[in-house]
Amino acid sequence: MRDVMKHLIRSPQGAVGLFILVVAALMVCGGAHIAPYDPESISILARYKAPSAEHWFGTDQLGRDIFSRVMVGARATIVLSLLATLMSMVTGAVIGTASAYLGGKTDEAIMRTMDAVMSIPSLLFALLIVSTLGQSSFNAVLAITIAFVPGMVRIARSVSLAARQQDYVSAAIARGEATHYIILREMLPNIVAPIIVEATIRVAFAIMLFATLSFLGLGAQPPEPEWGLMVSEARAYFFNAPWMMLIPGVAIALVAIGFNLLGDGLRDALNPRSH
Amino acid sequence: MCAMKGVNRRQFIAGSTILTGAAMLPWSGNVAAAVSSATDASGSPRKGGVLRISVDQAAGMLNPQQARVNPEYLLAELLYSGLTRLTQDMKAEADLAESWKASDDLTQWTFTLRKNLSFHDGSACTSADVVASLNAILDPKNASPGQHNIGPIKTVTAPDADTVVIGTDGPYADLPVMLAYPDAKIIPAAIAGGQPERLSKEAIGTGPFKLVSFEPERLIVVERNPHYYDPSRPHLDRVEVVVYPDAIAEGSALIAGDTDLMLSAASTEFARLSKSSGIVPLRVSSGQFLNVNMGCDTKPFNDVRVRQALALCVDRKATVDFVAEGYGTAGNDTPLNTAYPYYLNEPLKEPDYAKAKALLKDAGYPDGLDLTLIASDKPSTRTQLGIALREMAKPGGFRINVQTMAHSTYLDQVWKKGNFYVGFYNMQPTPDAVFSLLYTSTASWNETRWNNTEFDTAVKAARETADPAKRTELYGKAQKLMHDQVPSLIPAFFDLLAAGRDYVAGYQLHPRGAVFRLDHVWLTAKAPTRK
Amino acid sequence: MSDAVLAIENYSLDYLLPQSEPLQVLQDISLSVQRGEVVGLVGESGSGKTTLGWSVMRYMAANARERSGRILLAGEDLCQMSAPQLENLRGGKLGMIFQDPGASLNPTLTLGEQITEVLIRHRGLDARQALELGIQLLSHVELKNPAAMMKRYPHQVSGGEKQRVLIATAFACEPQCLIFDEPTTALDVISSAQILALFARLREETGVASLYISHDLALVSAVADRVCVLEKGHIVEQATARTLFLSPQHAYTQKLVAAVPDPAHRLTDATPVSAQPLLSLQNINIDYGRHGLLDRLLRRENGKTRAASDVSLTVHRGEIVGVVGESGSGKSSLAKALTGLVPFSGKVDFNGYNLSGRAEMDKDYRRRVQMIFQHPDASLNPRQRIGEIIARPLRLYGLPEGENEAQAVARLLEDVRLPASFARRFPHELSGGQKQRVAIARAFAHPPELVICDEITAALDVSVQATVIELLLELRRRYGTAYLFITHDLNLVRQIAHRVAVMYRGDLLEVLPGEAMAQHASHDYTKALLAAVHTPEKAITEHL
Amino acid sequence: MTASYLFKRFMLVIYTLLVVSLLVFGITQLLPADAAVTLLGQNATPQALAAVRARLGLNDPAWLQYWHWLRGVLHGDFGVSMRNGLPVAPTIMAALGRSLLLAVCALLLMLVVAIPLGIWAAVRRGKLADMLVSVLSYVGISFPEFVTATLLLLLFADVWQILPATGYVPLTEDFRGGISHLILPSVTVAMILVAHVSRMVRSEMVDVLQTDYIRAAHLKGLSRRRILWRHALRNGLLPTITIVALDVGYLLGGIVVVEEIFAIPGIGRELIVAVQARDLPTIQAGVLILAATYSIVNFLADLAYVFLDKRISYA
Repeated sequence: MRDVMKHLIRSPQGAVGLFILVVAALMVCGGAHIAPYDPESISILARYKAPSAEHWFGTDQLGRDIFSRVMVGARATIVLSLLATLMSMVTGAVIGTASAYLGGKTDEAIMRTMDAVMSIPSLLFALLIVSTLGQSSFNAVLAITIAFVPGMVRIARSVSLAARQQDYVSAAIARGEATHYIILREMLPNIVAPIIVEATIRVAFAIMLFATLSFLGLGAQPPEPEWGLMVSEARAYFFNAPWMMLIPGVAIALVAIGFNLLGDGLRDALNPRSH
Repeated sequence: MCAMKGVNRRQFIAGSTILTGAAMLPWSGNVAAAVSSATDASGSPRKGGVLRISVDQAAGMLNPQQARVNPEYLLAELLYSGLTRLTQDMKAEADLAESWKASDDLTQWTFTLRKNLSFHDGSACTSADVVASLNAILDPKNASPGQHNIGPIKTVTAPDADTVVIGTDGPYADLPVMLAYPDAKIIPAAIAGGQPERLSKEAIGTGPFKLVSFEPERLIVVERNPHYYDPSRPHLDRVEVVVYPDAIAEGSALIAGDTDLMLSAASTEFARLSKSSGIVPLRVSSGQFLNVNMGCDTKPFNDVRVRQALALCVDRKATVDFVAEGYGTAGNDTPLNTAYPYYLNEPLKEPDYAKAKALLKDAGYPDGLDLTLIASDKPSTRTQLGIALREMAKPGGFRINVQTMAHSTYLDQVWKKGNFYVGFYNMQPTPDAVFSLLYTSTASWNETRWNNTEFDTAVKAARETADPAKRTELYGKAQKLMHDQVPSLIPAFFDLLAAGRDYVAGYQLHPRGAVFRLDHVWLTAKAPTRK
Repeated sequence: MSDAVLAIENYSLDYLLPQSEPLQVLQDISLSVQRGEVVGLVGESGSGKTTLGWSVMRYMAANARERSGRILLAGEDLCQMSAPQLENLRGGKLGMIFQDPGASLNPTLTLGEQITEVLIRHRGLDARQALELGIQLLSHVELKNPAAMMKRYPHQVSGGEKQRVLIATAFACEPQCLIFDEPTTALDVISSAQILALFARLREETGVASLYISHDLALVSAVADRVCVLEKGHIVEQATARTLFLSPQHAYTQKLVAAVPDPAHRLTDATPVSAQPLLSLQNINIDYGRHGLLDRLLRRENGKTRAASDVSLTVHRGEIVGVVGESGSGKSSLAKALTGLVPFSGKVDFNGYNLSGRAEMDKDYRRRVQMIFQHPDASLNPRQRIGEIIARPLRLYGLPEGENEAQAVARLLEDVRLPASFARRFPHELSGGQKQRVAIARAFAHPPELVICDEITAALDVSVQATVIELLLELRRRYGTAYLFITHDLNLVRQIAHRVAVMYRGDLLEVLPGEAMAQHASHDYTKALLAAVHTPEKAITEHL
Repeated sequence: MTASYLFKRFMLVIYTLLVVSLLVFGITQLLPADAAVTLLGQNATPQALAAVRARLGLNDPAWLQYWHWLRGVLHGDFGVSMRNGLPVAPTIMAALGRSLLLAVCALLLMLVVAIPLGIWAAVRRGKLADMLVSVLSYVGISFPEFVTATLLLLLFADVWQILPATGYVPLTEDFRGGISHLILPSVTVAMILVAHVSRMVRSEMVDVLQTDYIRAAHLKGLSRRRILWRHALRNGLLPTITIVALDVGYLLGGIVVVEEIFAIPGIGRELIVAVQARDLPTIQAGVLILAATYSIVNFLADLAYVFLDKRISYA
């Protein structure tokens, strides 16, 4: 683990990604304490204030302090995207590994069905699911999870298949090991690394998808300070108060960049060849 | 010229084709309700030209009797005609009906049609078509939005080819105005009786324009009807209705000159449009409002003190800023404002948190009250109001959780059923229309279930009289009751906003929001030529 | 030395490493190759032999730094030449042929294009002339139907044919000097012998000077006039092949020569006498692929491929039975079938067990029959520590009496001559030979009766291979274990096996005594195989 | 490549469409509120709802509705929109046409930009150019379309006013106008794809440039240009076909947002509106056609791959 960290920090991507995400993590944990104002309190006198010493990121159409909203909103945006990725990762890994292990017709049936589901654009799929479940942050998370599962299944299956063909698995089978031992102790540790790399990069997509759903009115709901929703609400005021939209938009992009960088850094750090 | 002034029941009520009333409307700033600022617009109308008008949502329903939203009302008005139509000051004027008169008891109305009317397919339009059309609207099977909005019609008969007689359920002074309802359009009897689905693909009306092409999500093109009953109109050769679902996109298109006129402009876009050169911003005070409906028959809103306490938390002027960017008027918890006749001008309610808290305590909520306010996502101002109310009501002891939901889900599960939700209504043609649509115990959308007998009696009495003085008194009483008892919180009215290029002449923004009269519009010589 | 075509003088080269000392790859190398001469360059992995080849070609890694020396081609210093000058030389006067002909040919271009582009580049021919000459060149390297060959893509021809095309390309522009980097390692024994014969003929005809790089001392000795032995970047000895084998001077050379498997030098005692076979296979068939639904719908032929057909074989207690054959002969499938990794049909009789399918292999059978794989990198889980890897069979089959797990692991490590501290390491911290020892320790955790060795030395250097073999033989002496020893290395198998089974395309051709294979061989394939192999004996007595 | 492979691959497309149609049908059955409610809006009365539901066939059991739908589709009839009573097929096809125009523009733009960038970065690996492309791709891949779109709108349509803001002009009506209306949406959609594909091209090219056969080509004395264009490019770009085909799925999703913002009446907008209006036949047909587009593109990509990569042969 320490080894991985060392490699990560040494690569430029890993270092920058880690830095961005540490800042993001600080916001997630302590955003509410950093925020100088109540992110939801409105003020008729402080509407549309441009960024200034008093309001670092300016204020919005209801006179709310955008810096405070961005700080507090980090939690909703990042934690929920992480949650969606995590859930899809676990589900995908279980299905994918099982599919690879079972093989044969079951594998074929599962994979062809996953392919079929993947042919629906994930945004559209998520949109349908949220429409069914009702628009809320949690349902958006659920929708992203479901939309991400086929991709995760595919990846998990391919790495499991690769792991399954390794001689150490053959050795375990030849030795007479129990199935659960082979899956849990021999295969899983080797599957986890590439899946974690993939999942890290997926978090970036989850953040963007979540923001997009919020933008379409299907994710977080006002007055939540979720970044995608903030962009969506701010769009109407774009020409009068562009900072309202630019700031949360850049925040989304930065965190997405952070996860992309970290994912690439991890890929290198976890690659046995680079050791 | 409007016949309802100085009225006596026996008086012959005649429509007029002359435009009136624009000057009587309340103005705000230097913004006009009509495009007329251009110098050469004062001249006489020029013939010809193509007008490109943008709308903010698809006009899915081509069938005029099924129209529900402004773009569909626009199409219905371009392609069809009704018996009457609404003037700028909410009076009825002649459309297919040349003139009309009421029986003494205001229960029977006789409409005389113009001569030689014809549909776009060349067939004649007669009283039989009118009868069939009105019956089609009233037929619950067709589920026309007009069913409950064209007055309490009991019978429709056609004694001869030019005459239609309508019997109402009880005296009803506003019938000609109600018949101007945008869905009350006349369609061929054969279609009304048998195959209304034909009208979702084609348009066979008597309107000033004929349908050329129909792509509901994108572009609808109509061209001048050479056989329109008024040979002087329309002035335009063609109108192209372009759909822009995004407000910024729609504004930018007008600024770029891709479009000539907007049917409506979002309040957030209005400042930008006003600043752009070559664009005339249009604004008119209207009775369109946002409210918060409370179920007056269920806890906690069955206690009038709770409703009054909530009303005392609201800074109404600030609300106008929050939800309408200041383009509106503050409300006093009645559905009427300066845009309506018989408006009762009471001093504006001011926030008073101490009093609100006291009222809540009296009502049995000394520790405040937890509420869930439901707001549909369309239009987004509903949510804005919800959030503003949530914050404004905090010091008064209300802890409001705002829950947004998809409009369709809201319609299915909350509307008329919920106890605390945000509503949004267009201006109605008459005070009676709005009262008896929303607040009387027999109202078709009795959302608040306030069911106040005193209020019901006043509204009914006003409906049955044509005497303005009496009406003023009765409607004043009704407004006072709502003001005091707050069945629904009505903090803000919206001005209607739009914008057009400076070469568009003759367009007037109508406070009702569903009347457009593009047959009066013409383009000055400055207008670019469109193919 | 002036008439040397290629002369390397005092050449030293380092690899710069981030955050550590430069790695000295080549130190003070001096050698020369005369016209028509073949100089062999022998060394184990990491000795720098391939790096030297690349240096001559002036195609070096970005972090390579030359410290000293010159490389002269016909008297001109290649180190001083400009890039365009070098480009003119490469592929023309100076060529190189690689280990894997499959990888050195561009898969998306026709063979023809890959020959003619060189002719166009270096001989200034137009496309039509180049095509004609190309066909001629291909027929010259004994390819059948050269015109058709020109139109083919690399995947459509065999490995031997690919190497012929590459040789034709290398010889196309009348080179002065060629570098061969293990040109036959990726080929099976018989085609590699043919390639070498072709090379000998072309060398004779053109008089090209050649530097022949290989890890196989016996092979190099057969090909080269002189052999340079490279150890850790130093040339430790230069001599003729014969001298090298008969009287190696340097200690390293001596070790290397000793490690070369020599069939004449048997490592095992006589056949153990045991009337009762430990393992007997009767009519074993192994099929791959499946008969899918679609195939049935379309009434197609069975889509299965047969990896082994009707194989019958016995292994006695304590006996070493070799299985030889080229890749695809089915020898590995046999190993997998016996360990239950692939399904088979037929009868397996193991010490009283009668098995007719892999489902019948119980824990006891699996304990008594162990397998060691070719690549220790792959057969040891990279995320488990050595201690855990070795302890696993102990947990599965039970600890030996009087020992706890840690003690047993330590003892096993000691048995395979590894320090007990290795238990805490991860596989990637070990060398290839060490890893294979761990795999052996795992197999002997609970001493088995039969160990199936699937090419276990193929990935190892020759000196390491020798110690691993030695270890195996010692364990056999201690536990009386029988081995089914699968390999493509005939020399090795003739050194240790009591009996040798020869497989060819799924068929078991014949089973011969290990000691006198050549005398008893009856099958043509076996004879060809034996003839193609280079033994130290041949290196001394004959020369190509 | 045999007929049987083709047949099998084709059956997969059919299976995909069947699964998609069942899935979408299942989801639409669960949608709260129905077309009748949205159709009638505030005018809904119990009688009116019943009348409309009967007219739309919403009272049938779900499996019967699905069967009617499926039977219709097999006869080439996608039903009638519940929103406006127009037949679904022509509306959807027209919308699809506009979306595909946008998609093709974005794809072309992407290919023209991403591939040279990727090759450039690979050839100049570790140099400034590589860094630059890398930074660009990180930025490009991390901006959601709606942010990119609004930024582009602000700059090009509002501040500089050199491109039309939004809307759609058919190329047949006004070619130049049509193209100029397509630029901003295409750039928006292409942004993420450019970032993604240039990264992929770079890494594939880096791999290819390290292969033995490229080394061999160098050692044959071939010119750098010939090695890059003749030897490396084809092998390096082959995997890009698959990546681009898979990205088509992302593209079709991204188009939904972009059409919403740029007011392009394509299939994405059509679908959003249909979902809001619970217009089941339009949802079904729209999703199905997107899934079919994706499947067919991937099918074609597989064929192209087989055609271009001489190594693969499907027995």
